[in-house]
Amino acid sequence: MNGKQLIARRVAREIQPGSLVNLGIGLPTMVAQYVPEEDNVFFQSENGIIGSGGLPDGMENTSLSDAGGGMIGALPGAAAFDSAFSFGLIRGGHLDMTVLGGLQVDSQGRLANWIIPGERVPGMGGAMDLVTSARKVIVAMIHTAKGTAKIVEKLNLPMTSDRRVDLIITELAVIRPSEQGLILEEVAPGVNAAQVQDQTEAKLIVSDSVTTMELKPT
Amino acid sequence: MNGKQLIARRVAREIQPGSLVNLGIGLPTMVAQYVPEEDNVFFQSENGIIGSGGLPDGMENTSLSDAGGGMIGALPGAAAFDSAFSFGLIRGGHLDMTVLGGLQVDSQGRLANWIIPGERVPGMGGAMDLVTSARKVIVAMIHTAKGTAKIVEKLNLPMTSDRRVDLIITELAVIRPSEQGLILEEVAPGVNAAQVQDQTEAKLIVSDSVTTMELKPT
Amino acid sequence: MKKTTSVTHAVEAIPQEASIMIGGFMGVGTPEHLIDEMVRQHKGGLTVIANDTARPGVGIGKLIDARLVKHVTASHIGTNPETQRQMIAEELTVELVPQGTLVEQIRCGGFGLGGVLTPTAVGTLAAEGKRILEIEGKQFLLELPLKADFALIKAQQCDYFGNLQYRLTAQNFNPVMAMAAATVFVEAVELVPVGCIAPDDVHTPGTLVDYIVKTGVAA
Amino acid sequence: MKKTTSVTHAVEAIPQEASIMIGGFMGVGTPEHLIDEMVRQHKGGLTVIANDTARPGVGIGKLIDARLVKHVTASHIGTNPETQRQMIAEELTVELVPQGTLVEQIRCGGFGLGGVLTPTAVGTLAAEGKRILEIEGKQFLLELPLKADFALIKAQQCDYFGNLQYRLTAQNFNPVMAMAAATVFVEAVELVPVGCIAPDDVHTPGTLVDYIVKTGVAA
Repeated sequence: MNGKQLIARRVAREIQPGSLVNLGIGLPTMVAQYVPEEDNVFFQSENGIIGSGGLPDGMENTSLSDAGGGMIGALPGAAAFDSAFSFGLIRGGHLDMTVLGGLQVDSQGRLANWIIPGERVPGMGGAMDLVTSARKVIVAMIHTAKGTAKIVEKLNLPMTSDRRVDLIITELAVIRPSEQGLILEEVAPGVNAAQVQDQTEAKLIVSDSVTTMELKPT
Repeated sequence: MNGKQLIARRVAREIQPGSLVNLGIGLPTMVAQYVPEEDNVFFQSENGIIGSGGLPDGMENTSLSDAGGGMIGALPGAAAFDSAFSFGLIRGGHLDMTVLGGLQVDSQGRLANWIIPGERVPGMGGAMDLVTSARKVIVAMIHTAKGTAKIVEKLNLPMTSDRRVDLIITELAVIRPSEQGLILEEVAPGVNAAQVQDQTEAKLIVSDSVTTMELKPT
Repeated sequence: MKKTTSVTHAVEAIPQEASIMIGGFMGVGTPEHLIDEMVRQHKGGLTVIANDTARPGVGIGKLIDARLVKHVTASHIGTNPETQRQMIAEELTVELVPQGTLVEQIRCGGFGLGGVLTPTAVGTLAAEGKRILEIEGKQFLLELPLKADFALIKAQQCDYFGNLQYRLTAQNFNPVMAMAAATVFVEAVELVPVGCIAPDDVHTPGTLVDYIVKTGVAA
Repeated sequence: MKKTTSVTHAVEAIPQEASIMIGGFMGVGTPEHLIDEMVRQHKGGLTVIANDTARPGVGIGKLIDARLVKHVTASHIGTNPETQRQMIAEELTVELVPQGTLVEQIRCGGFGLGGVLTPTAVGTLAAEGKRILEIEGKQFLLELPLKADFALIKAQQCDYFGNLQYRLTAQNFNPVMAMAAATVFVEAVELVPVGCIAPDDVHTPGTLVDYIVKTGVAA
């Protein structure tokens, strides 16, 4: 199990049966494979569908893709709609959860993930709407970038939203941003709090009840 | 032929082939019967359809009605939609013409047709949106109400919109509101300009080229 | 699976004095079974948001007849003399809003927008006391989002996830209301198995529907 | 009957330097025949409003490859390195807008509204220099309506009135763009006789479509 799989399996535990969830492109997309079918979780793809399924496995249709442009399937009971409606679901607070990747999160729990000025300007796509308005926002990311801390005291990249995200899940820890700061709630198996702090620029508040991450079975 | 039929037949001449038209409840609805089928005029009913047809003649469906709640038919190529879209068509300027009844029109061409304070408060329904945003607004009404002028110098009823309507068509005359005032352009067969002014409170500007109304054949 | 419930239980969940959006246009697209049960259980003091109050004995008109409504926000009440009588007698209050504005206010409530900026009603009685914005030289009236505790909506088909398909002009205000209320009850002409409404035919995704009301079936 | 036209004639009607809305999301739902013909006729200096610029060689990416675009308003260009290269080289300008805001701006353009009031982007770089309104204690960013000279849209089915039905996620920005452009060209997978799309299946009424583009048929 690599770091990304560990993250995906931990994120999967946050997903409630019957809920409506948007998974960002990349690592977050891996989460779906750890959510059991009987949970009836509805996955939204912001380009216009609820009920998107995994790879269609030989049943591709060029009019059915995910938000990254990759071909997907649709589950029974899926619903398709236009972009205005799709973002109405998001902005209107009808989305129970979104899981996104991140470039940085700061001590106030604010996310940066859409631009590196002067270097890379991909654009925000749906991220600003998702982070501002989903009921629960989880940042799922590798803890550091080539040795550089991504969980920082203060963002030096432009933020995606002034809304505080609800949870940061990395291959080392589960961290809950709060009014008081970043609370370390869980550590990965074989990792201790000091090691997490070591990889983190922002000061972590170590919860009295730090536990070891539990993961969804594969 | 009574006054209402005369008005409907004159209004029908304003309707361009292939255009999208909304007809108000009551007198304006009568216009449709004088528009030949080969003109391919699209009638919108603001409760959610383009392509509404006349009485369905034994083919009623309880889910298909006009803006007055009466059962209607649908022509081949009809399209149904919700109220947000319906008023998007109206407000967005996609409607070529609306024909409405009126309580009063004043010398600036402003219409009042939604409330008689202290007496009758039906509400504006779709009228304010229609008068404000349709490309062309025609007021189709009987010239006076029980001997009282309806075309007045200044409205004493609350106006429907501050937009100047494009044409007033009554059983006596066709009047075009303009920056300069109300221009009498046509008189009904057997009626002269003095007679029209007699029934009109607002001062009419008699066009140099007043003609006799031409009517759509029955 | 989405929770199905009886008409009786659905209406029991609605308290007196609730704010309720009700779909329909002159009764077409109004969930009549839910309305009838509201009357039977005598749920009063209601704030109703709807296009109109239909006619006496029809749709929302039945709530008016039974004097269950304290306030109505609507675009038109001209077809219901009883609504006008109660308004004049100060038994209920009425706020009249242009139809295109009303539907956008409800949409704003459901779509998380701060309000609608419309040219409609600028300069009229209906804009009095309200905020006007000048945008690129043109005036727009700012009208605020509308939300409600409950929406009572009507669909043609509903699957057991709550996916809805409406029919012709019975669609009207139903889809926007499904977005704008905290709890959404749907009454459908037909309940079908999941998968029987094609994705492109779904007008309202089931995730917006809280309870599917079974009509004509004992609880 | 609605005017049908060839791809060649359709694109001939579009001048250089036109502003164009183009449907699609990463190329899905983009009218490829119209794009190819834009490239063939070398229509340049374009202002493009679209969700993204897809990838090199795909959809709007072909216009970028051919250096026909002067300005792009989009939510995302990260999948097209050529767009980024041209932006950095100052060969084109890019305005990035959150996707939910972009689609509402286009909707406002088509629906006659004065602008969208959204909580998205408040406090961020994307709100700089823009008007913020406080409404009931909450801040909203005012973003203005977007319109264009032309919309190039893609549908699954089109009848000879121009009534359109889209397919799955190929719908995306197409229906709002059909409302917001002065002249609308549609390219459909299938052209069907009037009456063959049921009223409830029509996503865009034909009155909004100016020209139906016949693909693969000589003019």
